[in-house]
Amino acid sequence: MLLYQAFAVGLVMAFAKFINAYGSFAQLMPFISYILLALLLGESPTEALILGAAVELAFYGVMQIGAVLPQDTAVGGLLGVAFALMLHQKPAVAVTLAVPISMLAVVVWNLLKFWFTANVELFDKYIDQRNIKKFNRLWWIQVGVYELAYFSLAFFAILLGTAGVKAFVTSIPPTFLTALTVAAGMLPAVGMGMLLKFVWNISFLPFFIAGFVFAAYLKLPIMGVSILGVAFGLVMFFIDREINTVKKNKATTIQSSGNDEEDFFND
Amino acid sequence: MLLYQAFAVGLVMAFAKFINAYGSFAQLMPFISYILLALLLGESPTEALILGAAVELAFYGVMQIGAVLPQDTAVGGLLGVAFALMLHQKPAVAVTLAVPISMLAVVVWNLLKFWFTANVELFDKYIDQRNIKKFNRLWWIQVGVYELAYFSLAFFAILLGTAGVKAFVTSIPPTFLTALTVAAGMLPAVGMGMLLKFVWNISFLPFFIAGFVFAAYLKLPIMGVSILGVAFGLVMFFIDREINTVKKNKATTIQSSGNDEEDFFND
Amino acid sequence: MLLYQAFAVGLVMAFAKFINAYGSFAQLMPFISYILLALLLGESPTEALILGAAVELAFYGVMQIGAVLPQDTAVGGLLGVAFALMLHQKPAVAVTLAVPISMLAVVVWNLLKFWFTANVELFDKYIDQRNIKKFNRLWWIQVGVYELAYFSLAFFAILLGTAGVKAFVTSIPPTFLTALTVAAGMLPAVGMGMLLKFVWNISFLPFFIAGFVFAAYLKLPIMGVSILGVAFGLVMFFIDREINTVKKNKATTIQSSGNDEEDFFND
Amino acid sequence: MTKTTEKNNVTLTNHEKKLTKKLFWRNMFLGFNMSYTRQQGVAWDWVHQPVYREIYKNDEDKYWEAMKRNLEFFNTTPNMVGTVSGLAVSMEEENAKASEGSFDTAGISGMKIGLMGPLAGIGDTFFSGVWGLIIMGIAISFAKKGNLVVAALPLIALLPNLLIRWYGQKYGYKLGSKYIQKAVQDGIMTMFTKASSIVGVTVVGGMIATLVKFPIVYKTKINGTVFELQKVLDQILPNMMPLALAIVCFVLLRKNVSPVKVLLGVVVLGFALTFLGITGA
Amino acid sequence: MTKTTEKNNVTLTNHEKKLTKKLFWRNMFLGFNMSYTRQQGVAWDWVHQPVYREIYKNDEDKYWEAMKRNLEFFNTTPNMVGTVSGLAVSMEEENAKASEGSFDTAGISGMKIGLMGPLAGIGDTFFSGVWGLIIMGIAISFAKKGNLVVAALPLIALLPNLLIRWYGQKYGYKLGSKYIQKAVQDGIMTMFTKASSIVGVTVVGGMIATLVKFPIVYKTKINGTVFELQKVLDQILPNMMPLALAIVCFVLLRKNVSPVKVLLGVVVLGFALTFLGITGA
Amino acid sequence: MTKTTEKNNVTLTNHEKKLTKKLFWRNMFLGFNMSYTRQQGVAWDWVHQPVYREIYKNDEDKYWEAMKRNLEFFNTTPNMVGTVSGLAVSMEEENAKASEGSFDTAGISGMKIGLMGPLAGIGDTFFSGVWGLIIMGIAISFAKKGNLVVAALPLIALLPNLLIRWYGQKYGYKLGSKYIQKAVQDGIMTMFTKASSIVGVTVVGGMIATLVKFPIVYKTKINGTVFELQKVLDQILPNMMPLALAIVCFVLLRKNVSPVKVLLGVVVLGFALTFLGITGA
Ligand SMILES: OC[C@H]1O[C@H](O)[C@@H](O)[C@@H](O)[C@@H]1O
Ligand SMILES: OC[C@H]1O[C@H](O)[C@@H](O)[C@@H](O)[C@@H]1O
Ligand SMILES: OC[C@H]1O[C@H](O)[C@@H](O)[C@@H](O)[C@@H]1O
Repeated sequence: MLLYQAFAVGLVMAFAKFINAYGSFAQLMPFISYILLALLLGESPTEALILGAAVELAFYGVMQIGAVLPQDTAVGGLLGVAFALMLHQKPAVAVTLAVPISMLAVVVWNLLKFWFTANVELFDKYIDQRNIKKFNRLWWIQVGVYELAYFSLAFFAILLGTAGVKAFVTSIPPTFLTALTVAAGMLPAVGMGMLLKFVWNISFLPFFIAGFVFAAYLKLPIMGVSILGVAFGLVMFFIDREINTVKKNKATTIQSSGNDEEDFFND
Repeated sequence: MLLYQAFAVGLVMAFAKFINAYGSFAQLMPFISYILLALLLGESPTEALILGAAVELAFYGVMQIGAVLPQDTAVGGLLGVAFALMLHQKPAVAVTLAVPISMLAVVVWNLLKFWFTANVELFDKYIDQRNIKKFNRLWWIQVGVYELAYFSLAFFAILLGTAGVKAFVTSIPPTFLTALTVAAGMLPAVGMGMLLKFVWNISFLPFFIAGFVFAAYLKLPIMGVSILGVAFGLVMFFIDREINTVKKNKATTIQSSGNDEEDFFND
Repeated sequence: MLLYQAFAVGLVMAFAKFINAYGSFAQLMPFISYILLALLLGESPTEALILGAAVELAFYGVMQIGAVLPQDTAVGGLLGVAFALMLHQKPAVAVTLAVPISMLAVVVWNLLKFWFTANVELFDKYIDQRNIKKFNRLWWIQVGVYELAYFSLAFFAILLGTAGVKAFVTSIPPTFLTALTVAAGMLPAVGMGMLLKFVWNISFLPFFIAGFVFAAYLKLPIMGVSILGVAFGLVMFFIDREINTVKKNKATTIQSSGNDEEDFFND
Repeated sequence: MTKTTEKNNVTLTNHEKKLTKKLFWRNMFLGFNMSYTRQQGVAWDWVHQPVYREIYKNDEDKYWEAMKRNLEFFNTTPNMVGTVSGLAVSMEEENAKASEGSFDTAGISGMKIGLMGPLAGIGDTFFSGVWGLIIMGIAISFAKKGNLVVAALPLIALLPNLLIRWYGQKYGYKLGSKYIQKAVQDGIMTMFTKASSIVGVTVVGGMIATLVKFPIVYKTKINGTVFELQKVLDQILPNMMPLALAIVCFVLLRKNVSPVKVLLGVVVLGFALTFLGITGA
Repeated sequence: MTKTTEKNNVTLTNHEKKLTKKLFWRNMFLGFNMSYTRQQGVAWDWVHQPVYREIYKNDEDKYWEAMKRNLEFFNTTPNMVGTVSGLAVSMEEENAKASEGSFDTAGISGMKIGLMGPLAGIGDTFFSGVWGLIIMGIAISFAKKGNLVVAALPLIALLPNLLIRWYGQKYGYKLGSKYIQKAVQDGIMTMFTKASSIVGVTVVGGMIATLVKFPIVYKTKINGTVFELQKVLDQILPNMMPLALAIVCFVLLRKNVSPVKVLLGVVVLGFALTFLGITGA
Repeated sequence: MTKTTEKNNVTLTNHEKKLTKKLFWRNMFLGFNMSYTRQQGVAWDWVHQPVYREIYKNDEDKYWEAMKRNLEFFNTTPNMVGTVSGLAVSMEEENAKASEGSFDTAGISGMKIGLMGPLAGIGDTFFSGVWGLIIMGIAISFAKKGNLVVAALPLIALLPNLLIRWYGQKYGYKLGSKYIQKAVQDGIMTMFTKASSIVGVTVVGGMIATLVKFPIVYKTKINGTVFELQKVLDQILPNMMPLALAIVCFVLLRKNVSPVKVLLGVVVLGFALTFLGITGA
């Protein structure tokens, strides 16, 4: 039974890590993996979604950009949800497990990337040898090892870790769980901070303020704030375009500025 | 009785079409005609207003601009409300009648304008003949024919049409009436579309979005959205003015720009 | 008893007028004086605050800027609250007394400033005589007289005025009190008008409108409107900065404008 | 040319006042008797005839020449005619005073043709678009409840119309063409039109959420729980269907589908969806 | 001139720190003893006397010359004095170090006169206008309920005042005049003032709706239905009368009607309307 | 060079269509096998290998030279690769057709290096930042209630990804480098990035108020009245603590404190405050 479960989680993990790279699809669909997980484990997809929502909320805003991968939320999320699902625990438990795992799992990716880097030499050589077969073989071997690594990670984590996790989880005192829930509620602040750091420019401050005021005071829901944000972005885009036109010293009047960019929008 | 009614509706129609041209007053006051109609027909002005509101809502945003008159809402509205008022029908019935009539009535205007165009030659001739009397006479004849045409249209519509309309209306099945109400509720979308088409520029999109968000999410009523719209328009006006000043390369500082336009506003 | 009360109010007045000048602290803390007043008079600080709130509301927005002091709100406020507190009257009564007193008290300041102006000659002379002692002595004498003047004003107002005020207050008919309350509610409009006059520029109109709409329609509280106002101010600041950059004809691109000002903000 | 430079002196003589008033009232008729070939050309002539008579009272030839000349094509938002009318009259007066051949009447035509476009732009946007929209929105909300207060609304509603006619004509007459055309050149006109359009677009955005109704009544049971389509849509975006409908209409009209067809399409849609049990009341 | 160029080195020596602190506290007195002819001129001199004494400790003549010179007219928002004070002191130090005749003290006066205006602009707008408005708005809302928390509010409220005094003085002293005057020339000051004003105007717009009360109690029966004036007005525009009242006050004040008259007018209006039974409580 | 100038002719031949489709699907693999030294360089080569084979089917040397050349460093947001890919292929085709030595292949590298930066800027901002944020926000709100509708969301969510890949590649291929690089130079790219960032920042502002929870349960009695800390804070500013927490996180991260440390800090804070009885559930 546990063997099957470990195998199932391993498969979903392999899938999740595949679409993590393939087309960057995973960025937008972690819940697909959670549903898959529930189906393969014979658990309720609804429950998996509720657990997954708690985990994704804690990861909210964590981005993988450039060279740095701050957390491997795919690995953390899947294992956290898998354990909580199998042990029928609360969302707070899923979060407790997911966060540290997501941080540890980064090591695996670093090791893999290190190995890929070492192999670059080989790719170079194969091209020099005009040997496309070897080139392609090494490519697919790397893809395979990548997949296998994460499959194994999940497989052994479940196989060997479940007992320990169970013991740990059942020994959690209730105040600890409350504290967990509080901490989980606070965690999205980290993701928000990361995102802000990435896009921040002091001249965006007013829009940050506006977003906050509309949500905090006027209770505008997420969707509404997003739409309003689009309006803000567009206004500034068009004002910038206007200023830009002047900057280029084109002697055009406001309305009839026949600059090329307009082609994109004026239809 | 029906004769009097036909005569009454004819009179109101003549009045409505007069202020349609005279000073463009009718643009803003169709409800004056509906009240007048009720008074002359001995019906409740309140009821006339309620019927009129439904009709005007369906026509909402339909504009007569430039050469094209998409619907003659004055004729359609008055006849639709008149029939519904006389037959004591629901607002949906008034709309059902008003919309097709307003489309058909455009023909009358086209015929009149065709005749006026033919007469331009005569006006030219009278000027050449230095005969101001004939010039004025033709002018007033045209005005008279215009008035008479719409009076007659209404008069005969009521006189000859009421029986038919009554038969038609009483035979409407209830689901049909529901469908009518639904369709009437949807109709303002056409007017909105026409208006948007007329003023549209992609750079106005953010304001469209904002207007929608404030009304849809924050339940800001019409008046509030309008006032906010004025604020938006003014902000952009002042920003444009600022950019415009730079464009003219006047070496003026932001605050103390002594350009002429300011005279209009800075007092 | 009355002697002590007069003395107490005099002391608080001296304090209030001191921080009126010292560091401009009083601008933000009239309520400190009201609490002090209550403590020294042995009355309830809570009541003093409630009376003070009514008075400050009526004074709301009245500013002392430049040469002109439209009302001495410190004197008016303190005496108005003191009388109302001692006679246990309603807030409306405090306002009734505070407003005229604040207008009359301006005379005292004008007399003092007149005397200070006459003394400038002496300060000049002492410097010419290289006599720093006399310079400093005159400085402190002026400060002393200023303090004494307002202490005395309050002292005698309470000592001699209380009986009269009591008689006046008890004779006020109820409709008069209602009218007072209405008038007090209207008074902040004057302060608002003064403030608007001071900062007004037609190009700020849209923000005035927005502030009004958000408060009137969407019930955004004071704090929310203020924060939103900051967002508006910042947006316009950054847009102006952008336009300003273009104005200086610096060939910089939008994002990477390396002008000096940015140092202040981009960290 | 003294008149056109004395910008601050906009007080009128008694005689001018009478003439001005007459012109103001006759200009109300500009919307009558439009033709395809001259649009408001004939109306312009009828409106100004007594004024030309007055201006050229000493010169029969010039009078008829003016009548002939002004019969030309003219078309603007009638509410905006004031400015052009005032300007044109002041120019005809120059012509009357000028010695033979020293004043080129082509300038009058030029001014009329040059201004009627921009004025129609702002006029149609503001009057037919924005102002009409707002006033009718309020009027309908009163009329819906049968509130007779609506009868008093035109008092406010007509104000901009009357004021722009009156002051447009007065300032056009007194300030002369330079000032007005400078405003047009400086882009003030387009800036106004843009500002008006922004108001209009904002209001339309709000109106769609307030006035357009698309009441979905469809519900079904999935796995035992009732699934109400309207509720799901509301969760995604309130007033989503009215918005979608309006955008579809807009896009069709922009592709020059005739308004009549769009209108019929909407009616057919309403009927179809209601008979299918998707919409209802 | 090393100091004015070492822009990044803004740490102070121990001695400078002591001097700076003393100056900071004495500057609190700038608001005392104002005269019509010199405004804060005498106060400036009293404030800076010990500093001048220190700077010119080796040159009695220069010290008294400085005292004489600085007695001149000066006027700015007291909260903003720090920057000018810091700059002036750094310039006096240059003067002390300079050889006879090589430093033109007119530059010090010029700087003071040049900066006091823009600083008063932003200072009055921000401190008397915007910040005071916001803080008092919050304070009143607490005080209304007799909440003693209001006593702690000045701790936050005074922060901008103290910080601008302290850092203004420090940076003025260390960065030197070039940098500060560049900021003024570049329009940063007016941009700040504009931004502050926008905040102020927004808040005033909100305040009018929140704080000004114009409670209409008038009602009558028309055709049997009760007609409550306040309700009709609310339907048109919520808080319409407070808005109208504030605008009337604004317009009157702008036409330079004295504040006292406007104030009395409002009181009379309140009484009149209440006695007529139109307003009430 | 005909292709790059025929801007309006963006229809593809049958053969081109097949090639385009193949490229589209292979580009999905750009995220695999990243190395520290070349990032997506190897993946680029693997992706384009069949296309290069096709292009240089008559010239073995040029084929291997292209393979060697394109193994260079490359890194961009994978979702944005389309444009560069399309452009690069069109340039390789030029190279294939060009007579020996007449086409400088350095231009291909230059284009790749020049575009990958700006494209990553807009791509990371939009895809990882803004779009991911919005979609995940909605997805979480559905998932919270266990609503399986969330499974259908990717259909919408992936659209921009797929469209930008497809049309980017198509237009890159057909329009040529001139047009695209002009857009970059004109600042369109930075303007887009700025606009996207503004959306992102606005959403983050809203998210903090909606998603971050900082539930304070502390209460005490002062003078007999119950004092609930959360209520007082709410009176000052709703969602004040979540805002403060997010700002602290932001400031720390900006000071390059490692995300892991910040994360642990927040967890520790949550535990500490809960054990102290200040926060709770
Ligand atoms: O477009 C200018 C003008 O053209 C015609 O005269 C009519 O349709 C008017 O309603 C319109 O304002
Ligand atoms: O205007 C600058 C300044 O002038 C005077 O000194 C006083 O009225 C101050 O309150 C004001 O800040
Ligand atoms: O920053 C560009 C790009 O860099 C790497 O390739 C990855 O981290 C991507 O997720 C990212 O989009």
